[in-house]
Amino acid sequence: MIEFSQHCPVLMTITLIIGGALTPIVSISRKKFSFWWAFFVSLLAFFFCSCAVWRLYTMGPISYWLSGWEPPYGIEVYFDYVSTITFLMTALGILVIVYSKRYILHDISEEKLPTYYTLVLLILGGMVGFSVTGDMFNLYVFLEILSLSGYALIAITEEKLNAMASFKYLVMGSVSSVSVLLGVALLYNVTGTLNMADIALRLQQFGPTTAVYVALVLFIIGFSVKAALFPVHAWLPDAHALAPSPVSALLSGLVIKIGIVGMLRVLYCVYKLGGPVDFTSVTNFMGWLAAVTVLVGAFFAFFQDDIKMIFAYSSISNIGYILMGISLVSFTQPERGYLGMMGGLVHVFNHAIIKSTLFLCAGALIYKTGFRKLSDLRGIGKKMPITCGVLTIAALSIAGIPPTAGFICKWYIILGTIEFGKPIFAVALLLGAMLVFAYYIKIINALFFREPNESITEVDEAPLSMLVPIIILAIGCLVMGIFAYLPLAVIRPAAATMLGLPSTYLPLGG
Amino acid sequence: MLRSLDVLLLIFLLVTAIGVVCTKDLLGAAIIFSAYSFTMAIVWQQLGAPDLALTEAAVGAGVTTVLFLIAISRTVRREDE
Amino acid sequence: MKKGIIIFAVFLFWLLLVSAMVSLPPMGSPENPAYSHIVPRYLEEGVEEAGAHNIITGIILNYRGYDTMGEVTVILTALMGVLAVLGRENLLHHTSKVDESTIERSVIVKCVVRLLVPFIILFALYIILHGAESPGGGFQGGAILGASVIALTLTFGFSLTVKKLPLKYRTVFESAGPLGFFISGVIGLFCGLNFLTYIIPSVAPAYQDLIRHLLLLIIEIGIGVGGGTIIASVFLAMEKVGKE
Amino acid sequence: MNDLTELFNKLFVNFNYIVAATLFVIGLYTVIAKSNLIKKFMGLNIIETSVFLFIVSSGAIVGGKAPIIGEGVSSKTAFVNPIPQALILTGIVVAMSTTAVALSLMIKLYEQCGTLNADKLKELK
Repeated sequence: MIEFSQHCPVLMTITLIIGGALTPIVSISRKKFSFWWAFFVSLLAFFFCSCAVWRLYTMGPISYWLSGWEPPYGIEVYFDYVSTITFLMTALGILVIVYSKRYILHDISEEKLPTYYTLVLLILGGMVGFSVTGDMFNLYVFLEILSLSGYALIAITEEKLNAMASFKYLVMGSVSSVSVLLGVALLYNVTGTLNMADIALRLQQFGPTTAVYVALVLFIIGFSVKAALFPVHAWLPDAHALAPSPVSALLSGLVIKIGIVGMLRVLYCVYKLGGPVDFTSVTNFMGWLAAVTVLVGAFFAFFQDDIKMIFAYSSISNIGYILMGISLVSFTQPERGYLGMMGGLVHVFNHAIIKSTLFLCAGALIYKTGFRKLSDLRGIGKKMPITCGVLTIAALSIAGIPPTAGFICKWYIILGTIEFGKPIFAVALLLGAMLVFAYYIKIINALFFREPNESITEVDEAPLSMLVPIIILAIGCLVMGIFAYLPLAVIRPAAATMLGLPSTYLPLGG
Repeated sequence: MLRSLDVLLLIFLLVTAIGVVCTKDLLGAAIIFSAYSFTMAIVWQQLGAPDLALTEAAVGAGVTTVLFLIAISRTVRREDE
Repeated sequence: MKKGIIIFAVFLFWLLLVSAMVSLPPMGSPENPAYSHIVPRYLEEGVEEAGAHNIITGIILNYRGYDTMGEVTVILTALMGVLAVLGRENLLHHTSKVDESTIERSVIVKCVVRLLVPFIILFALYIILHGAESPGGGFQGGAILGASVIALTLTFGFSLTVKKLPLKYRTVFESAGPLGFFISGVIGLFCGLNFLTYIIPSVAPAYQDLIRHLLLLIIEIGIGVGGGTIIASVFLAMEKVGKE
Repeated sequence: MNDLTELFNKLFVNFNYIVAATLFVIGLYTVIAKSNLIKKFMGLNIIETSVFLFIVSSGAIVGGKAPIIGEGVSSKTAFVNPIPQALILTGIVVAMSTTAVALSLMIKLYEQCGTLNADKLKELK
């Protein structure tokens, strides 16, 4: 078992990638078979991922040498505490694939089914590979796999505006990928290696030059675009709102988190707190941008009528929260950043669960009624009680009402800002939280308490294959909130190791 | 390190790149882009990378240009349309 | 006005980049950290360790084989992207501008292409199979294979190519790149080694080198065939137009 | 005065890098300023190749030969750095893949909207 679990980080990546490559072949004669194949592959990947996580929490991080070459010479796959996000990715992948079984035929023809499932498996494979790699160039390659499949998944429907949204995303995404590549190239030129741990070591040796700072700026620009931070967020609303709902759930739940994972890797694994480069001026600047992002996202969401558009803008706002959490670090006193980092990392998990619930519920409403405007969907709560009930739970979670998942992480992030001595950020975050609360109340009000739309008459509950995933996700929202110590216990070592503290670190009185 | 041929090629690269930017006719721009890729292939050959020169000549100048040409023939030819 | 602002912003970015470039170690010097850290081992022992005289082939297939697996996945993703956006060609519903054009293609072009294409394909195969010894390798050969399909389509018409390359076979060949890696990589995994290990210690030493060559060849052919088919399929999908 | 000479010296030694940076911003300008989508994408291709040029140049060695070790090579021959070349092989393929997806998106956009001008497309929305 120990022998086997060591291979798991790379096994889950290749399972998804090879499974994706095989999808068109296994479904040559029967297009619908591709669903069962994708379901099987994602289950297998989830199994491998569970083994890897089990090993991580019993025996510590896994370092896996591809082809058996020792790290600076070959590629290293490094499964550490931040990589636990792959557990979420593979789990959400299964749910999204199950949900797609009925839903996706609403948006695309049967002819394109194998293409769709291939792309879903490849985007999952790209994300998983990205999160577990320990090599800078490998990071770029997986970034490209997941971005390309993301562009394609947005444009897979025949709707008129999708190609435009996808193209906007493609241009901004490609520029950001290239800037990441240039950053990798500059670091390679200075240090002569591509392995993250080795770069960190050799940066210490050579000391900071201008090129190292410029590389950091390029990385931050690149990953900010992927995460949709404020000045470069323009691609997100259209792309996430127009994509088919399961794809929106993947993009909003997981793909924007890739930017966060990338930043964590670069800032805290390569440059490192206490290392040769003092990057706190950059992170402080990111903190201000994050505060603006929270407000901008929440503000624009308030004026939307399209239900998926509201969720898309709310994603921008929540990315602001996460970035605020992970950018509150002090170079010399790493303990001071602990609370914020903790909150940010927990919010990565919680937001992924909540936002995919919201998008999948919105998808169920659109599937049954054909409407996507809040004003058309009024009073639907009586006709589709389960879907709307789940949507309410998720909406309350994201607004941060105490017993649900969203509360604990926002609480930690706000505590973190105060602990860090930046009360102005706390004010911005609270203001954002209030706006969020207001517009989710607006949604709940419209769904349940306004009088029903006459044109929606014969509507019943969504099919089982769509209900099961959203109910599982809703249970996830509640469990993550009520038993909040569970995610906290899981994330604690990740937050501590990112800050360079021992993985068993506990703050005083915590 | 620098030889006069290298400098000449690099300057030619800049010229072709500006040419791509300034040409209003997309078909012409695609052809200049192809020339840009070929020049890049020669520069890489000069830097001791024949593998890359081969790839860039086949992919950058060949396949990519063909894809651009198809896209132009299926859509518009003038930049302002 | 708008243009001026853009030029100014881009100029600032240029200054940022140039300040980084100037601070880098001088180009071309053997004392650079990039040249003195990992490279000596590759150059000195790469031929024996990786099993290819062309060190670059050794790196892309052996030392950094996982990257190359990502690369072939990227082109597969691109093909899937093109198919997701435009859909497969289907002779019942689609034709192309080449087939519809009334201009007769000249005899000279037809003759030259007919004569040249076999040699182009031969050259592509040479580049694929000889990648371990000379410049070239799987993907370069694949691109040339794809280009020969493009040349055939442009001279002899769209429908002929689609008929000659049936969809059923193309679907299988398109995935050849990742599959080649999978087949070669999994053998090591079953022997208890890491993924993509080509030297199998449980085999008699005399055959180890042979097996490694065989595995690398499977990968090269996979990349070449997969790449060529993908380029051809992308071309056909983009070239098609709907029938009236 | 001395500083200036030194700066020029450095600029000239790393001339390839400077050209790469210049190509990068030329491409960036095209992506931002041009309204035609195909032109934008040519700009993006220029950006990508400029980064490749930078990486390949950082692997060059004075008088270096291609790293193919065969007969007739003495131990004194200097080879160029093979790692950047291996990386760029992957990079070129990635660039082509992005181009293929982008161009197919443009074909679809043109079929649906009848224009490829970014400003006009914004108005259509």
